[in-house]
Amino acid sequence: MASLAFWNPIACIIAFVVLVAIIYLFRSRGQKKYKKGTAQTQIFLSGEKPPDAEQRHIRAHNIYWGFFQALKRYYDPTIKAHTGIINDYIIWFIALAAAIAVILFIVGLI
Amino acid sequence: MTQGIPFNIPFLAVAVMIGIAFYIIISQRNLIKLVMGLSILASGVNLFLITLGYRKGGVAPIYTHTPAGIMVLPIPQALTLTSIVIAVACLALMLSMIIHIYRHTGSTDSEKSRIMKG
Amino acid sequence: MRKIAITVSLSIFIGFLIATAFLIHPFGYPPSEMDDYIIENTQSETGANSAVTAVVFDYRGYDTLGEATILFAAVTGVVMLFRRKKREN
Amino acid sequence: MMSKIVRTMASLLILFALIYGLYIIMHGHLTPGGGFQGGAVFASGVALLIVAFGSDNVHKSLKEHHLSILESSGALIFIGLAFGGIATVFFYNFLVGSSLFGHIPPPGSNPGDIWTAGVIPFMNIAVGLKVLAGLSAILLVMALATTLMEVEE
Amino acid sequence: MSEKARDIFVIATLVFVEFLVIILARDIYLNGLHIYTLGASSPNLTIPENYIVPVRIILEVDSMSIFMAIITATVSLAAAIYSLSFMKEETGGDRFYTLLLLLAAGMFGMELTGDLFNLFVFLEIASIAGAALTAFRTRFADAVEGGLKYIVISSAAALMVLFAIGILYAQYNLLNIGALAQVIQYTMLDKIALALLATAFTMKLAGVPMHMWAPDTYSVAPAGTTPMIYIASQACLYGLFRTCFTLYGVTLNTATIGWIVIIIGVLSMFVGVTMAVHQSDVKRLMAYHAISQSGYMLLGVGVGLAVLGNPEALASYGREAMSGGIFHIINNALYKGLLFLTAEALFFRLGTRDLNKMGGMCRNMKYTSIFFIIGALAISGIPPFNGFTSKLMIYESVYRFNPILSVIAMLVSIITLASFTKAFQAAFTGPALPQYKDVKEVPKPMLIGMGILTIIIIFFSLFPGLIVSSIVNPATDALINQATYINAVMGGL
Repeated sequence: MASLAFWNPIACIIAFVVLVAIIYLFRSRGQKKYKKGTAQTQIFLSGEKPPDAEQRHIRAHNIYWGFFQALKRYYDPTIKAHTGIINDYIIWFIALAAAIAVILFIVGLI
Repeated sequence: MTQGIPFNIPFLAVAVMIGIAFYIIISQRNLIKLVMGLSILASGVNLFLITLGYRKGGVAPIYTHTPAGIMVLPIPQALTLTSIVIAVACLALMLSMIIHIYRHTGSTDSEKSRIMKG
Repeated sequence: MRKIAITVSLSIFIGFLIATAFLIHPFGYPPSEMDDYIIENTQSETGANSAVTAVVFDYRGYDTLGEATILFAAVTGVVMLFRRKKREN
Repeated sequence: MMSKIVRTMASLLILFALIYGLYIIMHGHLTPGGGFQGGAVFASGVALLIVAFGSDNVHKSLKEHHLSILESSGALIFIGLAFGGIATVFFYNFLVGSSLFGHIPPPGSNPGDIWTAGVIPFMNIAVGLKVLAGLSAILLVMALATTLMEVEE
Repeated sequence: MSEKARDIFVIATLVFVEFLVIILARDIYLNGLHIYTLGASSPNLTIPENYIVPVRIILEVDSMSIFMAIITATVSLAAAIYSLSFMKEETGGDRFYTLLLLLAAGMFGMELTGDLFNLFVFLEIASIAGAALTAFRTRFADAVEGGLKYIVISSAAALMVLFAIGILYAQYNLLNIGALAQVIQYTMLDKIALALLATAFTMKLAGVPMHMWAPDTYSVAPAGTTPMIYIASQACLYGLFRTCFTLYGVTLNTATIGWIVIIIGVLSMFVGVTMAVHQSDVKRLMAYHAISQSGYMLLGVGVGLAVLGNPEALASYGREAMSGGIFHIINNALYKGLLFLTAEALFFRLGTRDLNKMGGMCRNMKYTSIFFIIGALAISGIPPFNGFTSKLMIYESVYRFNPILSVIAMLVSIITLASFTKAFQAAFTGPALPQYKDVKEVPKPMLIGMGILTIIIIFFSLFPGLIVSSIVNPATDALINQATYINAVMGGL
C-alpha cells in the first residue's frame, strides 16, 4: 500500500536495539554497591515511617477523576442509558431497524 | 391484484404476529414471558415461511397416493422444519439459564435479577 | 418521553412489516423456478416419494447436518448447565 | 408421581406413542414425516412417562449420559452416511440405483415402495435416533433440575 | 477416556484444521475462488443440466472467506491451548471442549458457505455454543446472566435474518447468494430485507447503539473462550460485508448505506472508548474496547462502500480504506484476544476482576505483564506495532474522504492509550500489596496460548507490507469484484 511504502523492519529492529543500549547505559551508571534487603531498599521519607502499601497505591477509581468531572454532562446520560435490562436491548434493535428502513425509504423516494 | 383471498390476509397475520411478539418482548419484564415472546416470534417467522410456499389448490408434495393437481412448494416446508428445531434448541437453553438465574437471585424479573450494568 | 419514542419506533417497525405483507406476491401464486425442478425430479433423482424429505435429506442435506449439530449443541449445553458440581473433599 | 389412573393409562399409551414415532421415522420417505417428527413423537412419549411417574423414577432407568451416547451415535451415523458419497461429492445419494433401497418409483402418483430413496431412510433413522435421544435428554435433565430446586426450597 | 487424551485430541484437531485452512488459502490465492456443490453428481455442477437456477447448497470460498477462516483457526487454537490449565479447576470439561469445537465449527460454516439459509443455520450454531460457553461457570450468577443475554439477543437477531431471507426467497425463489445477487433489483421489499439484515448483523457484532450485551457477555465468559466469542461477532461482521458488497453490491444506493455504516462505526468508536475509560472491571474495559475497535473496521469498510459507485474515488482512496479496515480485523483479533487472555490470567490468579482491588502484579506475573504491555501498545496504535499500521491506512484514506472522521479516529486512539494506561497502572504497577504476596505466575499452557498470539503480533508488526499485499488486498478485491462471485455460480449466464 502507499502508506506502508516507507515501512522497514530493519529500522524497527535497529531502533529497538538502540533503546536497549541506552537503557543498559543508564543502568550501568547506577549504584554499584546495591544490596537487596538492606536499608537501601527502604523508602526514605525524611526519617518518617512511610505509609503502608494500601495507602501508597493509587487505586483505579482515582485515575482521571477530573476527566470524568469535566465530561459529567456527557457521562451521566450515557451511563444512564446502559441499563443492563434485556428488554432495552431489543428496543434499541427495533429503533435502529425502523430508522434504517425509513432512511432507505426516504432516499428511495428522492 | 390478489385473486381469492383479499389483502394477503395470511401475510398480514404474520406481520401482526411478529408485532405482538416484539411488543411482548419489549414490554414484559418477566424473563419467562420474554422467552414466550421469543417463541411467538419464531412461530411468526415459521408461519411466514409456510405461507410463502402455498399454491392455490395445491396438494402436499408427496407422490404416495396423491390426487392429481399442482403441488405446493417443498423447500419452505424444509426450511420451516429446520427453523422449528432451532427454536426448540434456543428455548431449552434459555429456560435452563432462567432456572439458574432464579436459583441465584430468587427472581425472574429482568430488572431485579440484573447484576451487571453501566 | 421514552414511552413515546418506543411506541413510535415499534409502530414504524410493524408498519414496515404490514407494508411487506402488501408488497409481497399475492397469496397462493409464488414464483417457483427452484421448487418446480425439485417437484419434477425428486422421484427420478432421489427415488423418494416425499419431496419434502428429499429436500431435507438430499437437496439441502447440509442444512440438516447443521440442524442436527444445533440440537447436539443445545443438549450438550443443557446437560452441562445442570452438571454435578465438583464434590468438596 | 401422579394418581394410579394416570399411571395405568400412561403405561398403556406410551406403547402407542413409541410405535407411532417409529412408524413415522421408518416411512419418512413415503409419507409426511421423517426423522425429526418421529423423534419428537417418541420424546413426547418420554414426556408422558415423566409427567405420570415423576422424573426421578424415570431417571432410575433412563440416565442422561446413556441418552447422550445414543444421540452422539446417531449424529455419527448421519455424518458417516454423508461421507459415504464423498467419492463423488459430500452428501451424494450413493445408494440410488443399487440393490439396497435403490428402487426408482414409477413417476407420478404411486402406492409407494419402501425399498426406495437410497440413503434417505438410513438418514431418517439416524436423525430420528438423534432427535429422540436429544429431546428426551433435555426433558429429563430439566425436569430433574426443577424437582431438585423444589427440594432445596 | 482420560482427560489428557481428550486435551491432546482437541489440540490435535485444531492444529489439523489450521493446517487445512492454510493449504486451502494457498490454493485459493494461486487459483482463484473455490466452489463445491453438495450432493450433486459433480462438485462443479452448480446448476443442474439444462436448467437455469442453482438448486443445491453451494460452498463458495473466496479470499475474504479464507481470510476470516485463518483468523478463526488461529485464535481458536490459542484459546484452546489457554483453556487447558483452566479446565483443571472445573468439572464438565468434556462438554466444555465439545462446545468450544462446535463454536469454531459454526464460525467456519458461516464464513465458508455460499447459501443464505445455511449462513443462518451456522449463525445459530455459533450463537448457541457461545451462549452455553458463556454460562459455563454456573456458580457465578453474572455468568448465567451474560449467557442469557447473549442467547436472547442472538435468537432475536437470527430470526430477523431468517425473516429477511424469507422476503428475498418470496421475490426471487432463490437462496444462493450469487444467484440472488444476479437478479436482485433493490425494490422496496429488498430495502426492508436489507434494513433487517444490516440491523441484525450490526447487533451481533455489537455496534452502538446495540452494543450493551457485549460487556455483559465478554466479561463473564470463561478463560479462553472470550476471544472466540469475540471472533464470532467478527464473523457476523463478515456477514454484514457479504450482504452489503456481494448480495446487494452496486444495485443498492451505496452512498446511503455506506454513510449509515460509517455513522454506526464512528458512534461505536467514540461511545465504546469513552465508556471503557470509565470502567473499573478489567474485562468490561476490554469489552468496551472491542466495541470501539469494531468501529474502526466499520469506518474503513464503510468509506469503501460509500464510494463503491464511482471507480476513480474507489481506486484513489476507497480501496485503501477497505484494506485498512479488513487489515484491522485480523490485527484486532490478535491483540484483543491477547488482552482478553491476560485479563483472564489476572482473574485466574487473583479471583477478582475489579481494578480497584489489584496492584503491584508486575512482581508476581512478569510474563503476563509483558504480554499486557505488548497488547496495550498494539491496540493503542503505537508504532511499530501492527495496530499502528492498519490505523494509519484508515487515517490516511479516510482523511481524503472526510477529514472530520479521521480526526475523530485519532482522538479515539488517544483515549484508548489513556484507558490502557489506567488499567496497567492499577493492575500491574504500584507497591506489592500484602494480600497478593504469594500470587504466582499463571501455569505454562496459559503462557503458551498468550505467547502464540504475541509472536504473531510481532511478526505482523515487522512485516505489515507483506501481510497487506499477500492476504489483505486479495480479500478487498474479493469484496469489490461482485461479478467474479456471481460468475462462479451462474457460469456467466
